[in-house]
Amino acid sequence: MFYREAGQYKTSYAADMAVFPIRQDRIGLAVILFTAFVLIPAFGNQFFLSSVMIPTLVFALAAIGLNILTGYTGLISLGTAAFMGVGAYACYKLTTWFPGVNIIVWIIASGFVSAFVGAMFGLPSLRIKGFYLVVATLAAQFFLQWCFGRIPWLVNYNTSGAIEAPERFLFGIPITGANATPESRYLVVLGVVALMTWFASNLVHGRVGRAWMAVRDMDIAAELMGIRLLTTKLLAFAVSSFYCGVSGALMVFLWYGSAEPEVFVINQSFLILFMVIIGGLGSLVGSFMGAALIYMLPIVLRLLPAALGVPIAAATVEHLQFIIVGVLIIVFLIAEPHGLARLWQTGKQKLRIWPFPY
Amino acid sequence: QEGVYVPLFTYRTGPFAGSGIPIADGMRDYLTMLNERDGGIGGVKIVLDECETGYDTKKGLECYDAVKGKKPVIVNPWSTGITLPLIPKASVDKIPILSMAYGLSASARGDIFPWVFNPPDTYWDGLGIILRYIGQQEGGIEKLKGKKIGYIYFDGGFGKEPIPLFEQMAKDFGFELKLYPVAPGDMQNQSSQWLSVRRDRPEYMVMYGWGAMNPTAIKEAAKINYPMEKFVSIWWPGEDDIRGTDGAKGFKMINWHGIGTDFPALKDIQKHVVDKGLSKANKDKVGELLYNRGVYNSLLIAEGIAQAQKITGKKMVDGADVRRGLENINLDEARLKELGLAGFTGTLKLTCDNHNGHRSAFIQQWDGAKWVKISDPIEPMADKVKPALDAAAQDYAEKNAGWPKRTEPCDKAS
Amino acid sequence: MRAPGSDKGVAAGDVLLAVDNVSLNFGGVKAITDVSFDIRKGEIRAIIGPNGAGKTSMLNVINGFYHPQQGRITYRGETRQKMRPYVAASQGISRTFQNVALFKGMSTLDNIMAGRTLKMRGSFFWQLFRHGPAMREEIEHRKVVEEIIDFLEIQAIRKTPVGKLPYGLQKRVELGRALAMEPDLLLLDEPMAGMNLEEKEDMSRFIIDVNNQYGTTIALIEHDIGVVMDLSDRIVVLEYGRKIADGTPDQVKSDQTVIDAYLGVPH
Amino acid sequence: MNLLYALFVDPWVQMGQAPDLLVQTLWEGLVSGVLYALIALGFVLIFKASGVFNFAQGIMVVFAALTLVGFYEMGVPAFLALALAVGVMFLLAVTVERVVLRPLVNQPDIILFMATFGITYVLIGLGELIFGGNPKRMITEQLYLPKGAVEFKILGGFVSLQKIDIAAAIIAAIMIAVLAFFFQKTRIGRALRAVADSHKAALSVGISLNQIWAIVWFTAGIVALVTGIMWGARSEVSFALQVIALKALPVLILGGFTSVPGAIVGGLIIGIGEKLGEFYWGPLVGGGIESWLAYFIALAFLLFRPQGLFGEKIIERI
Amino acid sequence: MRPTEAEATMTTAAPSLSDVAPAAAAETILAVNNIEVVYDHVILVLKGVSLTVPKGGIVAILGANGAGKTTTLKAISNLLHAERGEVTKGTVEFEGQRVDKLTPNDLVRRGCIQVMEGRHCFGHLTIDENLLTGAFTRRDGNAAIKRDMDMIYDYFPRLRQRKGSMAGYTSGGEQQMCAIGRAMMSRPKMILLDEPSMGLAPQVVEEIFEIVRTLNEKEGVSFLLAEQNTNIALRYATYGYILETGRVVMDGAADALRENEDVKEFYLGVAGADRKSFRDVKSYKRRKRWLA
Ligand SMILES: Nc1ncnc2c1ncn2[C@@H]1O[C@H](COP(=O)(O)OP(=O)(O)OP(=O)(O)O)[C@@H](O)[C@H]1O
Ligand SMILES: Nc1ncnc2c1ncn2[C@@H]1O[C@H](COP(=O)(O)OP(=O)(O)OP(=O)(O)O)[C@@H](O)[C@H]1O
Ligand SMILES: [Mg+2]
Ligand SMILES: [Mg+2]
Repeated sequence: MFYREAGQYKTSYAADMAVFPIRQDRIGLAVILFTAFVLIPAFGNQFFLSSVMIPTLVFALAAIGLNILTGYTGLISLGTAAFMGVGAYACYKLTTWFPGVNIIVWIIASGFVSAFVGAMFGLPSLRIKGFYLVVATLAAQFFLQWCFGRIPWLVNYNTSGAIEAPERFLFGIPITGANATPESRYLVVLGVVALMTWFASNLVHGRVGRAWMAVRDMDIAAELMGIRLLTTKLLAFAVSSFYCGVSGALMVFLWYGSAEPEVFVINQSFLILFMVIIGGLGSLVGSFMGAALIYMLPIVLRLLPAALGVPIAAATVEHLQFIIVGVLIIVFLIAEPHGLARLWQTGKQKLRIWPFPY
Repeated sequence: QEGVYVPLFTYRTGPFAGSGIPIADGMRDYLTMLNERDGGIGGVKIVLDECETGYDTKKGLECYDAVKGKKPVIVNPWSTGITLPLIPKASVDKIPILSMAYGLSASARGDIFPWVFNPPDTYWDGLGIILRYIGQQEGGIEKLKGKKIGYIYFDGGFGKEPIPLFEQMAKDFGFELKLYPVAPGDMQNQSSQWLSVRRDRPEYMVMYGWGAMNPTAIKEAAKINYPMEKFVSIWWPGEDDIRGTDGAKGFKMINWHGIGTDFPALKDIQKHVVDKGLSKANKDKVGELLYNRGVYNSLLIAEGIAQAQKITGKKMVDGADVRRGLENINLDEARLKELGLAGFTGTLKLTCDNHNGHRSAFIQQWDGAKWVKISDPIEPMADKVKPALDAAAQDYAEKNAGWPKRTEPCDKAS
Repeated sequence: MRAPGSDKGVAAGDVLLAVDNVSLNFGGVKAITDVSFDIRKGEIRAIIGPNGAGKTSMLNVINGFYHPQQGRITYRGETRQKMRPYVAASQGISRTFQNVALFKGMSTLDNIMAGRTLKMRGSFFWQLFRHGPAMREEIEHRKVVEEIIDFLEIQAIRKTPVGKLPYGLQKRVELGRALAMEPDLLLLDEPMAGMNLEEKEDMSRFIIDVNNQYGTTIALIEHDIGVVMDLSDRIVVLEYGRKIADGTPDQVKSDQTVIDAYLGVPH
Repeated sequence: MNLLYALFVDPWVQMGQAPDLLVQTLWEGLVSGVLYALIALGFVLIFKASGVFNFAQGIMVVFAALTLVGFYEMGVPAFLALALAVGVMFLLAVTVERVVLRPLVNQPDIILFMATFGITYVLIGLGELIFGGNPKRMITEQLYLPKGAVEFKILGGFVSLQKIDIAAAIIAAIMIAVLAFFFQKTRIGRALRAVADSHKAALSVGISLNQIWAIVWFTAGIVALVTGIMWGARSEVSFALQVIALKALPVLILGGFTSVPGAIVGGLIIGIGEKLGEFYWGPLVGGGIESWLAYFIALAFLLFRPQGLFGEKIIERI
Repeated sequence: MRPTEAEATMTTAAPSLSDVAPAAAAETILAVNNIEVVYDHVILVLKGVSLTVPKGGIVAILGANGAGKTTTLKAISNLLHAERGEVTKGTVEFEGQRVDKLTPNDLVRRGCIQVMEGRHCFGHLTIDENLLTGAFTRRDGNAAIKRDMDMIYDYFPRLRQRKGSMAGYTSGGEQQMCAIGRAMMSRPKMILLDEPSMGLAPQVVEEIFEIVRTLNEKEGVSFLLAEQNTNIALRYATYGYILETGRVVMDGAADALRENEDVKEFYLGVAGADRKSFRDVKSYKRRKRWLA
């Protein structure tokens, strides 16, 4: 009833090929953007901005990166965190070498470093397939993490072995370091994430995206149609790592403020993989939904007892939270194995035919 | 309810829960005892709030943001990984950080890190104490010349921190240093490290370990018949890490506070907290090493608050006040006695410049069933540590261009 | 679509592809033994034979998915020991598959668009913006694809994910994808399996139209003898990996070895 | 030049100079290989039978051991506690089958993988809630597992073998032999492989997935319990053990996801390879290479055999 | 596709060509009563399908692509669950008992097995092992199983040659034989055959239908088959149902269906007496539909 495209005719291919061909969707997007860019920074409190929104966005970006690799190209990776680490350390090196250049430039540049490293570890993908390919990404995960800890050059020989985000400015406002307000950090992260999401959306809807999906769905057929497997896969690795790298740089510079190698452990890789799966493989919206669910759910669960005034120990909350998150994951999967994005689509489908059941 | 808000970051879950639980219990029980016995500090209740970090930096930061809004007077991150990102925030948010004998060693320099406190010793001090002790055993530090010392460590920030100093000392004293890193994922799988120990035959082994790494290392050392009296650890192994391990007898570690409940304050904890069922700890765990470590941590919190009240004359102090309070901590014998902790620990005096104290510590040895104190207090090697510390602090300030100069005025010791 | 081949110096009736003495085995299994035949420009060439005769393997050899141990393949006058999938595709060989090999997660439109990948040259940079040259190229190719969609009468399922389509339509989409490559040589592996009569008729018409309108050369594997006899110009018959007959439908139909090995009864 | 020497000559010289250490290294590699293989075996079982990559295997190891020790600490006699732990693993298997697998039948592998992550969370929460997060000592003596070591004075030095390690090796060998036989030769074994191949087709020929899955998860639970006892005896029973379960991944991949013998051979190659690597080559780069060496060894093997040493060939046909 | 005028003249009720319903003639082994099937909670595919199979009968379901033949068979064998489909209305009875709540495994035990469309052999098992898995539910000993294996190899000599190879590598037709043989290994009372002829060489198709007939006559196995090859299906079946977009639009004895003009034209491809050439198909030819 409310969600109908009836009466909306496309008069050109360009209009038909738009990412959001339906008016309601475009309105929805505008509302979301307005909320994200205006309402949230205006009304969100500090905790919400810096411990909920920024992390969720950072993870969403990494999830998009992984989704490009796993969801769109069908290559499972467990090295996401390490590629994020590459981005973070690259950004640190770059900005300490050339403090004069704007940090945003370096954040993007560090994505390229990560893309290069990612492509290197993507090389075996021509020969190794399926779950077996996981080993290449695991090698990346552990090897890179070891490098972060073992190469003092990477941390400018800091005795603490950690990297600290120095203070950097955008338009004269500090956006990294301790003096950066949550609002400014949030807006920068949001801007970068929004822009990169737009790029990703363009990519996956065009030639490149189709080649990726073709390789995912039936690599042999794709090859016989003249899609070069190695280039396509490497491109996926590179683009994916680019996103992860930028996300890692954002994570350290605009969220953590400092980082040790332990930040980029395999558990984080898993976490992002789960965001992608729960959100929906091969769906950009799903990446956001997955990141939001997996990251926010524990926070909500943790805050809930206190908010409700239930006297319950922090550790017990933690235990219960583990159980509840686990159960919810299973429940969601059973409800819709293709992820939240699909759940959302089915919901829209129902709206369209409402009030009839089918 | 009204009171000073003291959040306690704990990790009762996750891979390090084994060490996290007794520490959390000790911290909590001491402060609860003050509430129960004295109605708080200076007549103001302490509002306790645990935030579970699981020893995970991400959750730790989240905890920080969550408690920040409630105006905490102090934050105890209980993880070096969480401490590091908080250091720059502390001065902005005006919340002092107490990273007791962990965290960034350089933050001992109060003039550069006015908001961070890491008493009573840094990891570098710990190393100095261990080497001094080894020197004593050999009959003089100069006897280390030509000897081989092995260092087995948790391959993360904490374990790696002493290495530059260690290397420096190796040069200065002429011993050979052998490194055996243990990757976080391999904490329970150390056979290759100990095989290497067997090959290299270092005369002494020094360990900076944490969590499951400690018991595994002790077991593996016993397995290769390494002489336990020559195996000295930094201050983190607890009783649970060693109890019941065959061949662990003789193992040594540094410590700076008492074990057991033979102190009036600990008796009070039993009386006012444990017996009333207010503690989460098992009765028999009260007074164990890491439990008392938690108590020591809380002693510093309480003392910081008490001093702040004294300086400002306010009852309801805030973070900025407690920072000043901490800079005025002076736990001399008399004060310890007053607190019911005579003999529990050595004296400690913090100042504006010195946020650590660099206090002496002693060596204790496992006799198969309990820890036994076997040495007099040993001073850290100030001459070696101080320059390194200063350099590191300077380095930190430089690398983080725009690091604020200390503007906080210094209270004259009262 | 343009008429392919016309500009490449291959006149109608010339040999477009020749297979000489090809043998292929997998471990102990001899899939193809010493088979030679040729396909002429513009004809419909059928390959038939009992199950497991090596028909599919033959197509796989032709477009480079299998590499024969022996023999040569001559395509457009160039002789090779084996084809490479990418080379085969870029030189105008496209195909459909016995077990539908569509990109299941993509819509009909995207599947057919994917068939145009080889023809698209737009830079990665513009792809990022989906404007300017990238969009122009996209629209240009979309037009071609819409033509194919019209031709195959699958307008209604343009945006449906192909995984959800019934089998017959999937086969049709697969044909569309192969056509999108504007092939010189189209290899069809049992395009009509699992279809009812009406759909077979539709499919036959598509095949004939492709052959007539665009002059595309077609190699066809099919078990429906009626279809094969009606459509094809010449037929190769394989059995146990060997060629047992080769000729026009009438010749093959009355060949006793073929009747024994495959047809069962004279058709 | 020096580097080349250190890389290619020196390690061999060392091996020759101290053969006892070499033997000891090999033995340690063997033992950790066996222990990795035990974890991997749990993965293989479930993967074979349901195509599920069971992320929860690591936590199942912890959970099983924790149950055992937990019951013991509650005052239950050791062997009764063992029986109870087995019972708990059975309960777990049945629950998982009912609640998770049954509704998710015929879903893509990755979805089931994700579901096992859900199981992991639940088990972590439950385990800590019931038994507490503090590490516990394995009740080695109470279960009559051998203690101490045997030492051989050979090769101009000594080689010491821990009795518990020998026991682990023997138990692992027996378990693996039994399971390999079970898979290849029995009716259920064949059905298991069929299920792994295609849920749908297995359903259509009347294989009862429910029953099969319950059996297999239970078996994997038993394997987890054994693994937990052995690892626990080496250090302690704590949630840190789950981290080590990750080491089973390269073992699994190297051996081939579906092969029981693959798990053991993969385990041995990885175990011995990484010990030798760490011991003889590690010092060149400051040590600690054990954390990633296993993955590179596995990767190197995979480049030659993409389906792992014993894995089923990846069928590429069109 | 546009409806034709013919459609307007059709009644909405399914016309039955024979007066005798098959159920009346003999004991019923399978009865499907008015089932409705929904996929993914939203896609309604079967809109009330009823059919019966007499004991010892061969019944064919005919219909265009996407009509719902496969869905009907899966609804009977309870394989729908695995595809996120469910029967939302109606019942299925096998030998007089309701079976719609059973698992596929129970149904196989009771003697009803499905051969799925598109082969679905166990790619990593050999042909031999594939056949053996078919005997999973049997309890009558290895000797009997062995005997049946031999019988199947006699039926499909091509399989015997390939018995040691992994099914994944065999050709399409070989896999089809394997799938049918595998189902026969369970010694069922009833087989649901989905497109048995797909991808098989013509004489193998004949052979398979001969096998169906043999099993039916000698062993009394009942068959329900979904088939596109109407010609052959109606030659071997005793009764047929024609499905269109999820509804039964016509049913009747096979002979009667074969003589029906519409069926002749649209399913058998005979106009008058002669078969027309595929070359002569005109592009404007559109199908007549019974129902929208
Ligand atoms: N990759 C492979 N590995 C092993 N054997 C193979 C492989 N590909 C094909 N074969 C074998 O080669 C023979 C020929 O197979 P092919 O698929 O070419 O047959 P076909 O003529 O297409 O049969 P159908 O009509 O049944 O599709 C078969 O016996 C098959 O088992
Ligand atoms: N898993 C599924 N999810 C959604 N829709 C489905 C699914 N399976 C089948 N359908 C739809 O249900 C309808 C009936 O499909 P079904 O496979 O039963 O047809 P069929 O008569 O067997 O066709 P064919 O002759 O092509 O095999 C089709 O429109 C199909 O798109
Ligand atoms: Mg074929
Ligand atoms: Mg069908």
